[in-house]
Amino acid sequence: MRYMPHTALEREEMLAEIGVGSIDDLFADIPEEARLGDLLDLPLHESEMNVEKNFRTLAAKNLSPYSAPCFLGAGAYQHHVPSVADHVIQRSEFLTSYTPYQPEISQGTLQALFEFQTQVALITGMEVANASMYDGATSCAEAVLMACRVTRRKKAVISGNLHPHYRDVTRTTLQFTEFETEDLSPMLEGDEDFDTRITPDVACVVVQTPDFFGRLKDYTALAEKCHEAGALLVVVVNEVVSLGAVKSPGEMGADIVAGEGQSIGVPLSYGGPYVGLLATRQKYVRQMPGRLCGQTVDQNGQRGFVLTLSTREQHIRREKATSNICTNAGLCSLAFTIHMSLLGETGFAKLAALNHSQAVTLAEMLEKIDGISIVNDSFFNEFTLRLPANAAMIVEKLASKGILAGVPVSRLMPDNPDMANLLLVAATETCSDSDMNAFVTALAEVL
Amino acid sequence: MRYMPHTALEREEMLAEIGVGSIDDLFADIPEEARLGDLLDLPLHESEMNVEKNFRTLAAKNLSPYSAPCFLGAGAYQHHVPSVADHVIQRSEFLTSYTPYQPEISQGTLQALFEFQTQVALITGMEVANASMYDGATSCAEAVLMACRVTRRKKAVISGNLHPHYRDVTRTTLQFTEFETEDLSPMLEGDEDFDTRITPDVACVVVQTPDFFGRLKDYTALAEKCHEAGALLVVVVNEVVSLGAVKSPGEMGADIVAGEGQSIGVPLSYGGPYVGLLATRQKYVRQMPGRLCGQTVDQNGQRGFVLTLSTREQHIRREKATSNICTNAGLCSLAFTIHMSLLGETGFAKLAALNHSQAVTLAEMLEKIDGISIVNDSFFNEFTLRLPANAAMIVEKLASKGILAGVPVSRLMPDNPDMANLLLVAATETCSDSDMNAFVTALAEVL
Amino acid sequence: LESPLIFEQGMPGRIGVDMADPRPVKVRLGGLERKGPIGLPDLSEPQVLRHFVRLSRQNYAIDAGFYPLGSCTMKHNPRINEKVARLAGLGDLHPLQPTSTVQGALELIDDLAHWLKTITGMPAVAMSPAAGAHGELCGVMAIRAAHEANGESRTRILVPESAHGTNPATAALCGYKVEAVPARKDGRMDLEAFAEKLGPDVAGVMLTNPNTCGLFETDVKKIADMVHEVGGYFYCDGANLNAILGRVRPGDLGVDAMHINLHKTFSTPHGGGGPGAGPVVLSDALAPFAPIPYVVHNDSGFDLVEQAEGQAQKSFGRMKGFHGQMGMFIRALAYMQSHGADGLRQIAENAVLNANYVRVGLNDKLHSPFDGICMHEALFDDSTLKGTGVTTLDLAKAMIDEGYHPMTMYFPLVVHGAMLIEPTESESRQTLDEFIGAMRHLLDRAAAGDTDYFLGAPHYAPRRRLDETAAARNPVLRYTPPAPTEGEETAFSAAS
Amino acid sequence: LESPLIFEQGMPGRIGVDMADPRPVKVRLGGLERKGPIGLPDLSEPQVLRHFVRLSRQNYAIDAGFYPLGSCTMKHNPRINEKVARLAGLGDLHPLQPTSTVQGALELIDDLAHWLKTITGMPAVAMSPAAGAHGELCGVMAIRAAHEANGESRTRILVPESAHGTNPATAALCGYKVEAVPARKDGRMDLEAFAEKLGPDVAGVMLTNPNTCGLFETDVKKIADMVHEVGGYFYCDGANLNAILGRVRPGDLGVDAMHINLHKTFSTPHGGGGPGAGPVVLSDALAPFAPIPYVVHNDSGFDLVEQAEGQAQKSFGRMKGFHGQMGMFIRALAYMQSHGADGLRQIAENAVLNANYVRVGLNDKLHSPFDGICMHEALFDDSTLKGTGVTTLDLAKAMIDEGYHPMTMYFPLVVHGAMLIEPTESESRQTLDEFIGAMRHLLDRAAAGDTDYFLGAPHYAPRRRLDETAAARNPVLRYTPPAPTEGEETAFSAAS
Repeated sequence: MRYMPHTALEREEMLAEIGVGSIDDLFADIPEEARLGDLLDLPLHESEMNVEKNFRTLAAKNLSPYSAPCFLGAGAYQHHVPSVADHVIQRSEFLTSYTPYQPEISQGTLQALFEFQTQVALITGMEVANASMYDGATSCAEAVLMACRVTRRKKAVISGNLHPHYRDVTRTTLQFTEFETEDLSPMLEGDEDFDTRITPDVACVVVQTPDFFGRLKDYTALAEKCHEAGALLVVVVNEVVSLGAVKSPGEMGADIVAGEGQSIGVPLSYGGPYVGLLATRQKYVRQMPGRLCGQTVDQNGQRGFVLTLSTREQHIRREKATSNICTNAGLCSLAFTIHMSLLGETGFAKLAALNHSQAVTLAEMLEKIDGISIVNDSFFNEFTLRLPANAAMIVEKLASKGILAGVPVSRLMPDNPDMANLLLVAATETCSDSDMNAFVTALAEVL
Repeated sequence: MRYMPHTALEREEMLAEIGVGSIDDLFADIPEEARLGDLLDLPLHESEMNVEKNFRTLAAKNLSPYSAPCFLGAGAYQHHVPSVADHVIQRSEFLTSYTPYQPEISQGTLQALFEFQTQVALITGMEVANASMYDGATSCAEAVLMACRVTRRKKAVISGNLHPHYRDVTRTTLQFTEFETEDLSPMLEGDEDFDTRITPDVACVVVQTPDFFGRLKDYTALAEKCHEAGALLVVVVNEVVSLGAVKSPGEMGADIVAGEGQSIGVPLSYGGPYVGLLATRQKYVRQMPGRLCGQTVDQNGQRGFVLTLSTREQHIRREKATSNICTNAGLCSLAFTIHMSLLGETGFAKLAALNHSQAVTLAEMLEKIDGISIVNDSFFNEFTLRLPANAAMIVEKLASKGILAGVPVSRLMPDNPDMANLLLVAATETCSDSDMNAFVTALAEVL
Repeated sequence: LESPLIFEQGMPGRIGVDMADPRPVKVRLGGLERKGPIGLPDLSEPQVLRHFVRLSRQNYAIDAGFYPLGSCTMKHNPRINEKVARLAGLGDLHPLQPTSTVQGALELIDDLAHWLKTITGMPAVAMSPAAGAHGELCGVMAIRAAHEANGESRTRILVPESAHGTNPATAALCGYKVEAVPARKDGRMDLEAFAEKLGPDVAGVMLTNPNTCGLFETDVKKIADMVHEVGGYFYCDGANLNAILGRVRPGDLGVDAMHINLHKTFSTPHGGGGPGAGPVVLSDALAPFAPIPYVVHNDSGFDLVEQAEGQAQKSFGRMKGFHGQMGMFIRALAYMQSHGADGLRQIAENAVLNANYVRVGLNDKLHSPFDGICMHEALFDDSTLKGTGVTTLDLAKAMIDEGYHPMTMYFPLVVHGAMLIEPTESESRQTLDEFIGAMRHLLDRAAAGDTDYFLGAPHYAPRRRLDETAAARNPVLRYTPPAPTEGEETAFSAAS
Repeated sequence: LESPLIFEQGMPGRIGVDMADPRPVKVRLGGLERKGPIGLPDLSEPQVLRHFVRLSRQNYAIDAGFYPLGSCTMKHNPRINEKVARLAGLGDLHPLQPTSTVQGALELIDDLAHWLKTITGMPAVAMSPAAGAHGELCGVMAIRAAHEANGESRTRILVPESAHGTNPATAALCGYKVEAVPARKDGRMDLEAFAEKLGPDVAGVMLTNPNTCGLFETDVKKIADMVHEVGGYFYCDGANLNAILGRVRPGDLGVDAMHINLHKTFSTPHGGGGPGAGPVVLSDALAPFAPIPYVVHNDSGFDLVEQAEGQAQKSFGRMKGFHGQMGMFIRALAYMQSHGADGLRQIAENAVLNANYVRVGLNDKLHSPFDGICMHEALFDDSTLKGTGVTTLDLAKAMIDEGYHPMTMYFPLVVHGAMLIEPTESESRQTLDEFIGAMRHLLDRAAAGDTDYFLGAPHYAPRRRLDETAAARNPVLRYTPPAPTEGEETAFSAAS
């Protein structure tokens, strides 16, 4: 086997050094009746060449969004990832390094995390951010737990227009704790009524911008309401590119921002790994879950970085930890940091403007088709179409024509008959004019 | 433009520092009538995303040997390159480093070159090798020039079974020198008569193993003949993998080995860049062209490596240099070294055995088809088929069925009617059973 | 060749990503256009590339050297895995494509599930957990869901003292009271103490096996029987699965749930701290409570169950957006295929062989708190350092100067000044010999009283020892840019 | 973290590449089976990976730092170029596939040819030369072939003293006698001396422009006219094309042939010394003599002319196996498309701007042998070091300790102790400021008499100064393995 250096002779010599007669002797502690004599019922080792062929065969059974016009969003967005980002994260020193618990030989990872935290804080308009979470949905759940700890209250009010996966993950995460959620129903028009729901036992209200249907909302007034009632406002961001164009959650008065960072630097990869963002106010930092990187100095007085405030974490605090989370999304957060560094202020704003202009262009084209209307009064790069027929069926028809038309709302909200004809459509910088034309033409055909 | 850091403001400030008023002032030395006012008649800069799309579009217009059964050889061979090799050559420190003229900060490149030289010497059975040439064909030409310098004679006798590109490049390279070639005609059966041609003015005889038609020959007797006559024997190797299975040129008494190293570590890449090998005896090293890496010590006595014997080279010797060659095939030679290191003694021999067994298997399958015969009495992983019809036309027919059937000999020897029905067929470790079956079935159909 | 913070290198107006100019369109942002600048620095591509290449060179990595890091299984990360994860048609799939367009992806997940179930001898596997700790959460939630489905409200989870910190943290997140079970003198869980703590209010036990002392829990089947007897479940922390691959299947030991760290056992890269992936194998008793989504087979091919209803009505819910860490699944499956049944078994054999080789190579210089053969990692305490003034930490920092990553320190907590060394199967004997030699040299130097050398270590790293106390006392968690100039224009300018 | 030679790490029986076992077949090797072992070391994949990663870390590279290396144009190497060169359907094509199956590849070569012709204002381009020096050979062969076709046998080529060494070496290989033309005081070729040497036996002139002093040859058109007047051709060494992209076209200056170093001007990676690529643009007069193969258009698409007959009957022959450095073509075309007409012009502008910025930043500390504006590189001599005991070489080695690659030294030969600094357009002003500061600091230190520091430099590199004389006196060009043991079995064992 190419991955293991020992020859048969070396194994014999090493066994002799150890003072045992055979490899089996090393496994003598395993109860005899459970020891496996034969090999597992699995294929034998394969050459690299064959392994590559196996995966090419699997890949060929999928329709790649790279080779099909693609308008899918709903929490995961196709963006161009600069080759530099993917190159750097494949460098041995980033790819094959451990968690930076030994800061003297991990300054590369640590400085990048510090830069990540700063970028996330800047774009969300918050004071501080952690070194990343698993993904946006788990980050949302952790934000709610954190709000409960901060306020010492037990209830979270969840907007009906929060991404259903985020709602479900939050509910699942809280179900066996002392905390609970109040889930509102989705609303396609108008504003949700939070006022009556912000009772004194409410720890936080959770809203999303752009919301699941793509609409942009100003939550400034809601933030004030929350703060008056001693509750926190948690703002979720699915599509971080929107922050290049719109008012940040921080400016609206958010206390915690939970976001999905996939759009910056991270490939779609059929849903993971992604990178969860979590940002908040400095004063809440000791209630924050996940890793934090902080600045300090070394013995020589040189600036350096370390993982810090680890007394919040499970390997010190055990059952009293702020969270059971141990890993972060290290390499994905690095890709995020590199992509964001390449964009900079100018590029991030331009990318957002480009995405918006793409979506507006597509919306205008689609609105001209008879029988189709757009639900949204506002949107960033994704909006909700009301079709004259079942959206899931139309998506299937278009898929058979090689077009990935969007996400039928019913896939995520299956029990709501009002949603059956709704289609979420996203347009990013990756959509060409011919992609849009192909989509519009094909859609008109299948209606 | 993403590749250039200066902002407009910086350009202004820098011009002021320099003391000129405008960028145009920096180009004042260009004759006024030749200065370009307008931009070149070419497209404007494109995003990375679009550039990638452009190349994907071009790639889609080709039939990739990765997705088609492929039996092409004739001097370039499809082999599996381990992912480690391609990964390492993309590391910044190898990819973006300069020629190692500053050895203190180039030990990585230099040690790898030293290892390359050693590997090439070992597999060819020679004493020393240089740090690589452009490709096998140019290496062959340089070997002939070198032989002329060593012997102070002017004529090279070239086997008719040398790869025609090698013959042509040698002839082209020598055409304006004081040296000349005598080119024999290809011979499909029996041995060429060199004895009568090794006259006292002959500097060297150039032969190939396996020869262009895939046959293996023992040149031991020929080497003796050459040496008796004061001439050198130059042995060309197209397919270095063969050296894992057969007697080396060194064992046969070769004085210079010129080879193509593409098979080890280097992708087919439509013909280049490849890696030329050049190996010889220690006593001829000062007549060798190209870079050489040698071992030495530093001020502290630590082992280290440097480019050496540069007094042979053009930047010192100018018109008296052994060659005008300046570059080597650095990154390709590195890939070769990594792949060869992964193979090792065991793997190199096994790879060769596997290639041979693949070719024998395919030959046995093809021999069963009516009207087809194999020209070769011996071969390694490539042999010549005699078809009952024009080989080029059959190759076209099979290409339209998605099979890359081999190389019609007429493509390289177009003026020889005897060759019209001959097809060179190679089978390496990359051919699966189903590839071979598809080929045999389709060939029988189109005959 | 250091690099200042990226924020200290910007110059407004540079660009590192070219893109088309936005079409002039009627803005439909609902009046929420951003007003002020964000404060991100502008750089060009070469600057960004050089910055991160320079940063990388401040890092240690497996590709550059040996990581004898107990319990973390830092082993060779094959590059073919990175390559196949990036294939068009795999790396670029959107998670909400119609399932008819992702049959290959679903087949891949199903394949990986088959390998994991076969390796562990378990009937089911939940694929979506994003990391080991997330997998623990999945397993304990399944346990709690199962108890609740039976109408039982149990309150306690038993956890050995030597457990990873995530175990108690996870149990707490599921509303359980955690009770620690002490270890015996031989480093295994104390069965008598365990029996005493067992009772009808015990939801289950969380046991790492091989345990964090690097020892196989010889009584594991008995433990399983005991917890089952009181109606509890057996959660096995699978962090150390590497040591037993192909030699024993957890399913044959009575395990009800176990997470598998794909980044440890199946070598998806650690990446400086993630992303991981933590699928959880489940017994028949717990399988109905598995989280959504999961892949199923039907006549027209593969499909996804994405809602907790119908056949998934008992599911305890959803743990993560979309379907799990697909990118890690690809790498792990490539790793498994490369090894095959024969290679997997050899992994365990060589990992255990290497750990014991290090153990005997050092056990005259360092004290092993527990006698005899270890599994994949060798545990030592700091008793031989006593009186030298050199601590486990100092020794670890001195290892950096020798070219090694320090071993795991002060864990497990049951051993004083613990040093936990896991060489893994991908290290050669030559590397182990050099490592043993370097360690012996350091230990001799400590014994000889060269304390100052150790207190000053590392000497040759990119940084000397960092002041972690100062970092925690006054946390500086971000760069703070200079205040923006008044009246700067709106950065958003797509509007026509 | 150094690594011994790969040959010092082997252990027989390891494998780094898994593959299928050969089928047992009837061996058809003609009795030439290899008998003894070769002597290659056996290693596993992790060992090989770590070895080469460690080696890499001994190297300097553009991605890690600044290379002010005159005449070599070490600039940013974009990663997208590496990515597209590896696309399936490009990187994996066999050179002898039927042309019907490689229309995209031929279109790509044709596209690149179009860009090169447009940039240079020349009517034809030979694509196959493998490197700059190979391109020179192509150009001078075309010149000689053209003369011979006219029945002329000219004998001399004129080359300025400041030329790259490849120029005279190439001319010699084409059977020409080389005559050096001296430089004027302003660093340009001496026109009077040139006129004197011109005559009917002169085949041509080889001129680098901008020249190796970093100066534009102001009289270039006159030179072209003069050589044409005597029936000779004008070969332009295109090594410094970077400086004039989009500002002037060599075709408008009377050039007959010029090679283009794709690795300099169009940033295909230097890769520690290759591979390069050196397409040669040709005037109408020389185009018929271009080497085969080349791409042509016809009704059914693109095709290749591969034999020197028919339309290619005047071709001087073939220079290389197959069709040229396709992998480099892909990268260069991606680079050009990324820049476009606007970016190409900016390359030249910023490259020249940067060189002049460095020139004025240092010219009170270092002496410029030629006055005024330079092009893409700034040339200094060692006159200000005189009396310090510090040579150009010592200064260069001290630059290593400051984190820089040394500049080009002792070239061009026409300047004493020459230092040739080419910053390129991809370096930021900040980098240049730091570099200028570091150089000024070193020059002050040299002036202050701290000679020993310089003689001992570099102090912080992976190696101190290496003994190049010893290396050349007794060349050790390979590792010599210990003699093989008697009676070892045949390594080749496929036979049944």
